[in-house]
Amino acid sequence: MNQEAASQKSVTSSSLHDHRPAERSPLMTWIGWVVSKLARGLSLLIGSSFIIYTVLRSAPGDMVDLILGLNGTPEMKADLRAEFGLDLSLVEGYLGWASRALTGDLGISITFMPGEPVLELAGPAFLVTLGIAIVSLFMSIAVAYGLAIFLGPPRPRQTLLLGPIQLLNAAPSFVVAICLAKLINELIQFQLAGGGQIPPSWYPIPTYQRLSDSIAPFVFAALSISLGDGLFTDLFNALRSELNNLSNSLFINAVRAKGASVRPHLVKNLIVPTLSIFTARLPLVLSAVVIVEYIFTLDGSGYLLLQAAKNRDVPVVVGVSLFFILAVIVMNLILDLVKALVDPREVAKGE
Amino acid sequence: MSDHTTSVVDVRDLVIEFDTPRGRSRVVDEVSFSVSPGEVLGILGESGSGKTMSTQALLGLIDGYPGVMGGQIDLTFQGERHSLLSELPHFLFEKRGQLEKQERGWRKHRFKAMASLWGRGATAIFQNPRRSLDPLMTVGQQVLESITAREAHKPDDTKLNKEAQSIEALEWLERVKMVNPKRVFGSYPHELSGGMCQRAMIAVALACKPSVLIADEPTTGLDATVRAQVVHLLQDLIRDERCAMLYITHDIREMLYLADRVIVMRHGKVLERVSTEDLKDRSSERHPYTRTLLEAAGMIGGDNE
Amino acid sequence: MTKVDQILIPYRRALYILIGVVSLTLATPSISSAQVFRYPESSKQSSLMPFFVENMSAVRITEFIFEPLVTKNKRGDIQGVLAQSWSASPDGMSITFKLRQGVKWHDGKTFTARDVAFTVKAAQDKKTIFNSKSKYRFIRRVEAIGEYQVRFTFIQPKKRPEELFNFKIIPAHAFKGTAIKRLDKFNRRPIGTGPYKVQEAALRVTKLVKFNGYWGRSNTQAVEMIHTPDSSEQINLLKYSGQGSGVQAVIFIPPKNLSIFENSDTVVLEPYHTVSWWYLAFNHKTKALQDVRVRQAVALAMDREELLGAHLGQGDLLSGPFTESSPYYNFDVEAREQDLEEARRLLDEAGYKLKRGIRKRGRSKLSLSFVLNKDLPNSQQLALSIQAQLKQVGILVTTKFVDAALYQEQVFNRKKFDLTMNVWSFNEIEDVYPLFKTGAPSNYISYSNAEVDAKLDASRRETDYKIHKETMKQLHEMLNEDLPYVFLWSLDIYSGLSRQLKNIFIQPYYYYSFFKDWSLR
Amino acid sequence: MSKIKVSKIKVIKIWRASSLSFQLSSLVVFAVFLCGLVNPLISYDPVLDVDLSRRDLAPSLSFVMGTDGQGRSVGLRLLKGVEAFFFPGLIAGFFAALIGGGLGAICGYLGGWVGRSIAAILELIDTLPRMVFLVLICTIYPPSILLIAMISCLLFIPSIATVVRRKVESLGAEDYILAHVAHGFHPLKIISYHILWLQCRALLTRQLIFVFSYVLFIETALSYLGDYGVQEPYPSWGNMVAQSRISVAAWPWAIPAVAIIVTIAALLAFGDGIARRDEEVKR
Repeated sequence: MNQEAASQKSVTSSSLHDHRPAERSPLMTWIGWVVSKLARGLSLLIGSSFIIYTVLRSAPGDMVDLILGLNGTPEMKADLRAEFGLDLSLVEGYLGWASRALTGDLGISITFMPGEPVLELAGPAFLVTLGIAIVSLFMSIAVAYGLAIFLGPPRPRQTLLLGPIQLLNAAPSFVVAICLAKLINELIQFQLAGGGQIPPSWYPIPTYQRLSDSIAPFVFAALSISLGDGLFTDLFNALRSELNNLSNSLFINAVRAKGASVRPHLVKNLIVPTLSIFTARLPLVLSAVVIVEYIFTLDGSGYLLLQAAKNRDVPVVVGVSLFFILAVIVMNLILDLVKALVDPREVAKGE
Repeated sequence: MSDHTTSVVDVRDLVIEFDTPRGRSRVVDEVSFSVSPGEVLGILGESGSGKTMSTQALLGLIDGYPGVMGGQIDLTFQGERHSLLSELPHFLFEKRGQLEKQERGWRKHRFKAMASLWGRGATAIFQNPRRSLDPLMTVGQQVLESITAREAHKPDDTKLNKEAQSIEALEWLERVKMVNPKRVFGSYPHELSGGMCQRAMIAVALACKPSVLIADEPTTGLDATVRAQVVHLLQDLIRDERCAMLYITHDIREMLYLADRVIVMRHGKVLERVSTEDLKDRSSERHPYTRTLLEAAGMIGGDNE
Repeated sequence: MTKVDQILIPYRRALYILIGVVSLTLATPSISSAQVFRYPESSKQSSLMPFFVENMSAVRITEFIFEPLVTKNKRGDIQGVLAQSWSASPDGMSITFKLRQGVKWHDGKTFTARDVAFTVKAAQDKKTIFNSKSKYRFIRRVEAIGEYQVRFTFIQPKKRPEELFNFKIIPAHAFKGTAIKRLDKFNRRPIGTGPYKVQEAALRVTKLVKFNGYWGRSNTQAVEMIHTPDSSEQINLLKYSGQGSGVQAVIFIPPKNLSIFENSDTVVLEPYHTVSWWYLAFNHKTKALQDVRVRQAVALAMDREELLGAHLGQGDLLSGPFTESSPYYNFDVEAREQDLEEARRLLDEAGYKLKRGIRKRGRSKLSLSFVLNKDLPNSQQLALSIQAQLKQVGILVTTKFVDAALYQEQVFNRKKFDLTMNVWSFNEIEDVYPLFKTGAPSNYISYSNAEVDAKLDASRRETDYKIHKETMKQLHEMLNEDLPYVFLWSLDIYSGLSRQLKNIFIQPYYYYSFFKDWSLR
Repeated sequence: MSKIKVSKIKVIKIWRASSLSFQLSSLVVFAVFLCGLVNPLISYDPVLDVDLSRRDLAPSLSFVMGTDGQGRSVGLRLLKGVEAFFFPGLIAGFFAALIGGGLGAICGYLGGWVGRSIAAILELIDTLPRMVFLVLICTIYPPSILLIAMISCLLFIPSIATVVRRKVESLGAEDYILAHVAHGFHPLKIISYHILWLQCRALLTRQLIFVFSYVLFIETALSYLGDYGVQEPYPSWGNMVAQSRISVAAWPWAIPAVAIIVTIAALLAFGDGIARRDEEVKR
C-alpha cells in the first residue's frame, strides 16, 4: 500500500531527476533510530516489571507469617518484614528495586533461596529456558525450510500428508512432552529387559540432569516444543508461503532471466521474514518451555518461577519475569537492527 | 514469415494450460511466431490474451500447474540452436483421461536447460520496474551482477576483471541516460522513481548482451512523458546492440513506433500477423478485433463515421 | 525448486555431522557415580542454617552438616556428640558440659566452648528472628569455662536438663554479632562440625561431600539432595536406582505406591514411626460447630478406617492427641467408629432438621467450608471422601484447596474456615499445651475450655513424671469427649531404600542422625 | 419459509465446497458446542460418583471409557468436563474479541494522542510474558477457571487489537470508507458496522475461537503444573490428565489427553477455515 503510494508520489514530483529522501546525516539518523528504539524498550521494561511487582506485592498470603508460623510475635514479624524489604510501600519498594536493577543488581532472594543474588539464580535458569526455546525454534525453522523446499508449492494431494501432521502438531507441547517421556522410558526399559546394557545417564525420565551431565533432556524438551503447540505447522506454512512468494516474485524471475545466481538474492530476502517469524514466535515458545522443562526436571526458569511464586519471593519472581520481558524486547531490537542493516527501506522510513 | 534457419526465436504450436477450480483451462492455444536477428516483434493484445504467458514460456519462468503442455520453442544464439521443449513429451503422462505432467522432473530439467540461455540467449524486462529489482541491493550491484554472469561464460583469458566490470556497469547507467549515474549506482530501488527503475532495468537486461530481449509491457504504470523516454531509449539501445526484441503491449501507438512486425492475440490464439507498415495502412482489410483496437486508440475512425 | 535445493546442498554435510554428534551424546552411557548417596525431597530446605530450619527437608539436610551437644542413640538414651560428659546440679537449675576436644569446623578452625555459648546467645538475641525460639528460652545464662567446658543456668528447675541440649551448634567465628540475619551468606554456605560439608547449593541440588577433618567416621563419600516436588517422579527415580542414575532413598512412599516395591530386588521398604498425627480441626468461632453435638456428629459420620485404607494405607486410628507409642496415650479411650444413626440423632437433637437432603436449623443451612493445604499428601482425595461421608448425614461441605502461603493467611491468620485437616509433628517432646490452651499461639481454632486449660496448666507445673503421665491421660479422655479436633490417625510411614545401602537405621524425626554408619554398596 | 430453504441450500453448498479438514473440524467443534450447551442439563454429583470398589476399571459396556482411580466414570467426567472450559472460554473469547476489536478500531481510526496512548497501554500488556503472568496469578490467588479465563482475555486483547488496527488502517485508505465518511455517516457506525462487522467479522471470530482454545490449553497446563486449574472433585479435562497421569491404567489420562488434542486441533482448523472462507468470498 504505502510503497505504491510512495512510488506514485515520487513519480509525480520528479520524473527524470534523482529522487532521494530529505538530506539528513546518516549517522544522526542511525543514532536517533537506535535511541528511540532503546527508549521504547526501556519504558516497556519498566512498565511491565512494575505490573508484575504490583501483582506480587498485593498477593494474599504473607511469607513472613508462613515462616514464623503461629509462634511469631508482631515485633518479630515487623523486623523480618524490614529485613525482606517488605515494609516499604509499593511505589517506594519498586523504585528502590528498579534503581538498583538499572545498575545490574536485581536484589537477593528472600524466601526461596534466602540470600542468593537473584541474578545468579535467574540468569542461568533463564539461559536454560532461552536455550531450549532458541534450539527448538531453529530446529523447526530448519526442518520447515527443508520440507518447504522439498514439497514445493502447495498441491491438493499434500493435504493427506500435512493434515495429520497438522492435527498432531496442534497438541499442547507439554502433552507431547509427557507422552514422549513415557515412550522413551518404556523403550529403554524394554531394551534393558532384553539386553541389560548400561542405561544412559538421563534414564529414567525425569531424572535430574544438568547440561554438564547430559544434553539429552534438553534435546527432548526442545523436541517436544517443536512437535507441539502447532509450532511446526505454523512456521512451515509461513515460511513456505514466504519462500514460494519470493521464488515466484518478479525480481527473482528478473535475476533468473539475466542468468545470474538466484541464491544470494533468496537468502538475503529471506533473512528478515525468517527473523520476524522467529521474533514473533519467541514469546510463545518461551511460555511453552516454562512447562515442558518442568516435565524434564531441568533447572530452568519454569521451576524457579513456580517455586519462587509459591514462596512469594518477590525479587526472584520479578527478576525471572524481567528476563522474559527482556528477551522479547531485545529480540525485537535485534530484529529492527537486522531489518535496518539488511533492508535500506527501514531507516529511510525514519522511525 | 521469416526463414526458420535465420530466426533467433522460433515458437511453434505452443500450448499452455492451467488447473483452476473450474477445471483445466487453456491459456495459450497453439501459438506460433518467430523473430529474426535485430528484428522487433510486437505482440498486441488485451490482458489475459496469453501474450505474457507465451513469452514467459520462452524464458522457462512459468509457475503453476501444468504450464507448458506442447509445442516447440527454438532459441538460437551464437549460432547454436537450442530446442527448449524437445524433452517435454517424456514428462507427460495420461491419468484419468487427462494429460498430466511430472512437475518436479520437468522443473529440474527446465532449469538445467535454461541455465545457459538465461541472460545471453534471452532476457526480459517486466511491467513493474520497482518490483523487478531486488529491493535489498543497490542498482549498481544489480547491473554488475548481469555483467559478472555474462563474463562467467567466457573463457578465462578474455574475462573482464572486476574493475572493468564496474566501469562497464557505470557506463550502462550512463547509456540509459541517468542524470547522475554515480549516485544511482549506489542507490537502492526504493530511492528511485518508477521511470528511473525501468531504465535501470533496461541497463540490467541489456548488460547481459542477449540475442533477444523480451519487454513485457515495460511502460505500463509509468507517466506519459516518462513512457516516451523509455520507448525512445529502448529503440536506440536495441539498434546499437543489434538485439532482437519481443515487445509486448496493449498500447498500439508504441507498437507502431517500435515494431517491425506485429501479431495480435486474443483468448490465447493468434488472430492476425501483419507488418507495421500494413497496420499503418488505414485502407487494408483488418481482423475485426484488430480494428476495434485501432479504433479504441483513435488510429482509425469507425465505419459509421 | 531446484534453485532453492541448491541452498541446502553445501550444508548437508554439516547436517550429517550434527545428527551424528547429537545421537552420540544421547547414547553415551552414564559414568557410574558410586559412593554418592542421592535422595529426593518434595520441598526445598528453607535454609541450611539450623535456626532457620522451617521444613522437614531442612531438618533432614542439616543433620549431615551440624551436630548438637547431645542426642538420643538408637536405644533412646541420651548420648554425647559434641559433649563428652555432663553433670547437672542436684537442684535442676544448671548443667555443665565437658566438650569433645579435637573437633574441627569445616573451615579448619577448632571447635570450643565459645561456639556453644555463642549459639545460645545468638538464638536468644531479639534480632535473630526464627520460629523455634522458644526452644532456647529456658536458659537464663550461659558461660564458657575455659576452652572445653560450658555451664548453663536455667530459669526454672528442670527434670532431665541434658535432653534439652539437642540443638545444633553454630560457629562463633563465622558471624560478626549475635544478631543473625536470614539473608546471611552462611545460610547457603554453612560451616558445621558434621561429617559432611556443603559443596554446592544449587537450584535443585544441594551437594555435600565428606568432611575429611571430621572427628568421627563416615562411610559415604558424598550426599546429594534433589528437590523433586512430584512424588511420582521420586518413585520413578528410586525404581531405576542402582544403575548410576536415580536415587538411593525416598523418605516417604505414598501408600498407593507401596505395591511397586513389595517384591523388588533393588529396593527395600523400611517402616518408621514418626511422632505425628492427623486431625480434622473445627473452627470454634463457627456458630454451628460450637455445639459439641454437631462436632460429635461429624466425627461419627466419618469412616476413618475407610479413609485411611483407601488413601493413606496403614496406620493407627487415634482417639486423642498422642500417638500410640507415646507414654501419654490412653488406651482406655476407644476411637469412635462410624455410626450414621447416632450422628443423625445428634444432629436432630441439636436442632438441625433434614430437608431435601440438607440439614437446616431455621433458615441457616449446615454448610461448612473445608479449607485444605494442597501440599498435604492426598488432600484432594481425602477431602472428596470426607465430603461424601458427611453428605450421608446431610452436612454440606464445600472444599477449597490453597497453597501453603494462602493457607497460612486464610486459616491461621484470618481464621476463615469451618473445617480443615492437617498434621502435627513433634520432636522428642510431645507438648500439646500450645494446641489447646485458650489463647495459646498454636490454638488457631480458637478453642477454649476451662477444664482443659486447668489440666494443661497442671501438667506444666507437675515435676513428678507419674502424675504428669496420669494428667495427660485424663486430658486425652477429655479431648475425645469435647472434640476440639476429630483425631484421625498416625501413619505407618515407609521409606524406600536401595538394597545397596547397608546398616540402615532411620531416626524418625531427623532421619539421617545415624547416616554416618550407613554404607553404600 | 423460502428464505430458510435458500439458506439451507447455501449451507449445503458451503459444506460441499469446503475442504475435508474444515468439514471434520467443524463436526468436532459442533460436538463440543453441543456438549457445552447440553451440559447444564446433566446432573452430575462428583462426590457421589466416588466408588472405591470399582477403581481403574477398563472400558466396558457399563463404563464406556472405564473408571479412574476413585471409581468415577471417565466418560461422564469427560462430558461434564466440557462445562469447565466452555462458558469461561466463550466469555473470555467474546470479550477479548469485543474489547480488542473495539480498541483496535479506535486506535486505527482515531490515531492522534488517544489512539497512541491506547496503543501504548496495549503494547505494555503485550510485553507481559503470558505464561509467566498466568502462572504467577494462579499461584498466588486461589485457583479458579474464571480467573484464568479473565486473565487470558486480558492478555489477548492487545494482539487482537493490533490485527484489527492494521486492518482498519489499511481500510481507512480505501475509497468506499472515505465515501462513507463523505456521505456523513456517523464515525461510530462506520467503525462498528462497516469496518468491524462487515470487514473484521471472520477475523474476530477466528480470534474468539483461538482464545477459547487457549483457555482449554492453559487450564490443562496449570492443572499439570500444580492443580491451579479446576479443582477436584469437579472434572475438567486438564485435571483429569494431571490427576491420573501416574495411575496404572492408561485410559483415565489418555482419553482426556486425546480429547484435548483433538479439540484444540479442530478449533484451530475451524478458525482458519472460517478466515479462509471469508477471504475467498471477498475475492
